[in-house]
Amino acid sequence: MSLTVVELRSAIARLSEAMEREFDALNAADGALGDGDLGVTLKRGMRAISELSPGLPEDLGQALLACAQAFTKTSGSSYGTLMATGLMSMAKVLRGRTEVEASEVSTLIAGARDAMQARGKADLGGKTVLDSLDAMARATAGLTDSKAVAEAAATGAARAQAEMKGRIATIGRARIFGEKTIGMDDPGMLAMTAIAAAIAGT
Amino acid sequence: MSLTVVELRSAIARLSEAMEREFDALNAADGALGDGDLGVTLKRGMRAISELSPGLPEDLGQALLACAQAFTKTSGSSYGTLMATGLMSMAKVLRGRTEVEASEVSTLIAGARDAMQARGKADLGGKTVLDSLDAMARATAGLTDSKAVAEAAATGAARAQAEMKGRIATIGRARIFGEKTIGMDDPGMLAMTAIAAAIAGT
Amino acid sequence: MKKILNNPVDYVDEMLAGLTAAHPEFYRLAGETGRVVARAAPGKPGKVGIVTGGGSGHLPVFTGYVGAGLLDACAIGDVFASPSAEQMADAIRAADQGAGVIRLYGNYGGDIMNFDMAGELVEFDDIRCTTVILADDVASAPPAEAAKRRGVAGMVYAFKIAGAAAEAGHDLDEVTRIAQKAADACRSVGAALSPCTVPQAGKPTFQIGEDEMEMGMGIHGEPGVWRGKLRAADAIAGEMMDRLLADMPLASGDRVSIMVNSLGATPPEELYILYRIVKARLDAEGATTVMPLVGRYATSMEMTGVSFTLCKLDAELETYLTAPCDCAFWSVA
Amino acid sequence: MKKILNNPVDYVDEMLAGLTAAHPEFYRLAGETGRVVARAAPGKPGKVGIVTGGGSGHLPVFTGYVGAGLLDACAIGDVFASPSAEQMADAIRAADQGAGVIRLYGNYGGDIMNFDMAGELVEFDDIRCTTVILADDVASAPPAEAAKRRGVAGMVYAFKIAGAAAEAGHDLDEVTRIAQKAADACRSVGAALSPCTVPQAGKPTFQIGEDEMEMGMGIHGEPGVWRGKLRAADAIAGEMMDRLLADMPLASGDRVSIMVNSLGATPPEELYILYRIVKARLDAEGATTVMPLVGRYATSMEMTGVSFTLCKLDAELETYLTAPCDCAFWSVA
Ligand SMILES: Nc1ncnc2c1ncn2[C@@H]1O[C@H](COP(=O)(O)OP(=O)(O)O)[C@@H](O)[C@H]1O
Ligand SMILES: Nc1ncnc2c1ncn2[C@@H]1O[C@H](COP(=O)(O)OP(=O)(O)O)[C@@H](O)[C@H]1O
Ligand SMILES: [Mg+2]
Ligand SMILES: [Mg+2]
Ligand SMILES: [Mg+2]
Ligand SMILES: [Mg+2]
Repeated sequence: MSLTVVELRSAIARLSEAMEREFDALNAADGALGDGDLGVTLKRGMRAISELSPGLPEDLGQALLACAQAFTKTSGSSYGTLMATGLMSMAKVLRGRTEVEASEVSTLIAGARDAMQARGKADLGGKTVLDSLDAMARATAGLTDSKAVAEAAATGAARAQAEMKGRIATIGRARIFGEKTIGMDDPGMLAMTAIAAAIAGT
Repeated sequence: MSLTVVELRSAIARLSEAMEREFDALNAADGALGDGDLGVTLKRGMRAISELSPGLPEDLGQALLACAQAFTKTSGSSYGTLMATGLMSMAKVLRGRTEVEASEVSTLIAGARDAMQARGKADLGGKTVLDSLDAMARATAGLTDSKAVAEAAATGAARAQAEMKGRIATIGRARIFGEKTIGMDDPGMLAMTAIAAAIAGT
Repeated sequence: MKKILNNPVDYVDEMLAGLTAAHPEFYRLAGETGRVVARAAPGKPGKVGIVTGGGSGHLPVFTGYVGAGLLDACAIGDVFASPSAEQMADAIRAADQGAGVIRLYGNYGGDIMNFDMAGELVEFDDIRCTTVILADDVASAPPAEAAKRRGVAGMVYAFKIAGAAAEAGHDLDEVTRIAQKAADACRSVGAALSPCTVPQAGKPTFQIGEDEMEMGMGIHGEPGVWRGKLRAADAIAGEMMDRLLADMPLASGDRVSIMVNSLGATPPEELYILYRIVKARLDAEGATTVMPLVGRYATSMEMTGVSFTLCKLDAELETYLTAPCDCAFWSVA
Repeated sequence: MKKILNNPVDYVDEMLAGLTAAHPEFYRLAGETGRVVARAAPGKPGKVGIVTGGGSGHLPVFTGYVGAGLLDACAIGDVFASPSAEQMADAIRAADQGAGVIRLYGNYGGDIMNFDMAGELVEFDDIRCTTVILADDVASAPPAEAAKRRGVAGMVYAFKIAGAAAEAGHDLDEVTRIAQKAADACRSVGAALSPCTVPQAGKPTFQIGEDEMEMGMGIHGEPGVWRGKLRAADAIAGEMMDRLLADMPLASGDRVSIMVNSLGATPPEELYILYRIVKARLDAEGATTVMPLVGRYATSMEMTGVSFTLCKLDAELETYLTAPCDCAFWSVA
């Protein structure tokens, strides 16, 4: 069962709506452990992508590359750059293709995770968005139905966030808060949970 | 009836004691209309003069010159410079003399007033120490008894201060407070009242 | 405002010890009073001396501008207090190269009396002195009483121009004429947002609301022309330019220099935000802006606020303004 | 803290407009993003380019140091926020004179990711890039984790030395080696007394008691090593020197430069009071102090506080440190 730019466009619509909605919550979460701009980063990025959406090409590689650049243009914050990195890794894989199978999604997420890990030089288990993606990749492995994939990704992201909540942040601005971060959600994981949920439309 | 360095020394003793006593009051008065250092200026100046006191020469001109320099060395504030100017004018007149008649005091004060007026370029009636000295010169005119001269000077200074209280300050830092200065004593006049009272020993 | 200091009584002497230790190539302590800073390398014999003096707490003013093409010596008072006549006399002696000395300083009662008395003291040393007094703060008195105005940042232009004229080898009367012309060419206005603390006083120089500003306030906290809600940068810049241009109108083709100066805590970022408007306004007047000065040239320690100084140039003033100078705080190549 | 601004969103763009309007002889906006400042007069063809980038609010860092003998271009982010990879790529393109470009910047996660990505973007333009990252803040991580340390004022020494080495005509690898050596030779520590306000956040970066200070605090308000009662200047200077010398011991005969830097609101008077102790301490170590830098070299807008940076020199570093440079904020003749 395959996905095209049509599904991408509707996902973008749900995502940008979600990021408008989560704007304050994400800024607040990042404000507690960083500079409070995570909502800004995602809202701006998704707005730029929404504007591109109607004109996105059939070629999924080209389409995702355009989405990646929307993030590099609109934000210098870590999350925007990581999103761009992840999207670009998917773009490379899908270059020249107009369809992608739901069964490939797990591998695409894993590829994004690895590219973002190479970019940010953080380890898995460090209480970052990488742990969300890792859980999403594992949760979606072997699934072939697109709805099942989307829901598995969403629950995977949520689970990872919950699991990591009790850990100490070791990466980025949150690191300097050390012990204080125990019991606090990592802003980036919180954001990925919201993103996965929005894509799944749950 | 004549005055010598002996009377000068005892006057210095009373004056320095008085300036220690009035320290806070004078700083406060100047603080309300200026930079709050008038007490500092007079206390420092009189301390320096007290140290010189035992060694002051018989020659009243030389003695008063030394007192004047004590002020130019210890303070850069207006009042210190004006005191030095007034004392220097008296020193010039008394140079080479070891005695001065009480009957000459009025002229000496008037001379100091004029020298200080030349230095500060302020008009009489401007609500400054000049008005104190002017009143003191007039009050002592024609008197020959040293006690009478001292008391007349003290009452003259006090009267001038009271008379000027209702006026607007036109000179120095107080000028910028304009209307606000009505009903407030000019710090320099307040100081001269204390000085004259201390000399008179009242 | 929080300050980093030891015993407040030692603030100025410790500052001078550090200044001369950091920049021995520029500054040396001279005279017996310990409160005179002179050029490390004295001006050449026969050069007219330029001396200034005033209270501490305004770096680079006054002491900082001792240097080649600028001042020869400076008498340094306690924070916001005039130096003594003795200290000024020492500074005049240190500045003299046999050609006489200009006393170039701001219009404050105490400073005037002391510099006058210092002049009388050095008469015994046969040093001829002239006087040029800065009175550039348009907010401190109306044009009719311009002589009563306080001297503020315009001093920096006067130091620069007089210093270059002296370096050029003119005699005392000529350098004095040029210095006076420079002083007369300057107009300044300030706006304060928060006060500073005089170490020995230990409390802020004035009180002001968290959302307030005061237009026209003096560098020691002297009352200004209005106090009200903090306005937008462009509105503040616009009003300050209005006040300067009302006092010294410009004609199309005029050449001017403008200083956008921080009183201390206001960062350069904000000075540049203001400069956009300043420059646009001068362009609109048809004036050509020469060597704009944006930064901290005349401050009040950690005071928050700005001052603008407009200096109207003629060929002579421009030549000396743009001539070389060198000190720890400012150098023109 | 009160700020003079218009719409907070425009703070950086208006600052850049004013900066380039005030100093067209030094700075010009380059690239399409509007957030790249390059030299008005580009370096000579074949010269290695030096590029930096980072958040605004630290003038003269970063943008201010674009100039001859210093940087070629700079990417400018919002206040305390990394520029985007696109902006950095534009800066790299503006800096390239055909000999490759060094990315010389501070150790912050966002900046690193973006400069790495920018490097990938300019690969398509066949521009070879190297990287030198400043991590000089000894208070931000123990020696064992020195690579995790934040980059602060040591950057100024690295800009100066790398810039002079590039001007001398060395190739990319050689200039990179020298820049890395300069970065490795720097150690910094800061102490904060009061916060600053990020325009778009609208509130102070941290809260602190009226009688408190924080030792080791970062330039964005990152937590330091201790918070307690404000100490005397000499005690503060002593502890800061202890921390630097513990991390980079000196031997008698060593040659060093030291920066005594204001974080913004702290006035030069207080920097000089601190410098007495700094200099005495270096003398006691038997070290020779070369070109001490006392002033505002790396700030956080109106933050009150200071930082010290110790730069241990060898003959090569000293040559480039003392070589000529020129920008609106700093010139060495
Ligand atoms: N080096 C890194 N590797 C992986 N994830 C990271 C890294 N740095 C930050 N993140 C993620 O990004 C989130 C913060 O994003 P953002 O607010 O954009 O950072 P900043 O504003 O500090 O640049 C963190 O919660 C974390 O999940
Ligand atoms: N130009 C002047 N002429 C006469 N008296 C003056 C003048 N200026 C100041 N005074 C007197 O000195 C007093 C203030 O002295 P002081 O505190 O030393 O001044 P400041 O500290 O402002 O230099 C005033 O109250 C006034 O009496
Ligand atoms: Mg953030
Ligand atoms: Mg950020
Ligand atoms: Mg006073
Ligand atoms: Mg005084």
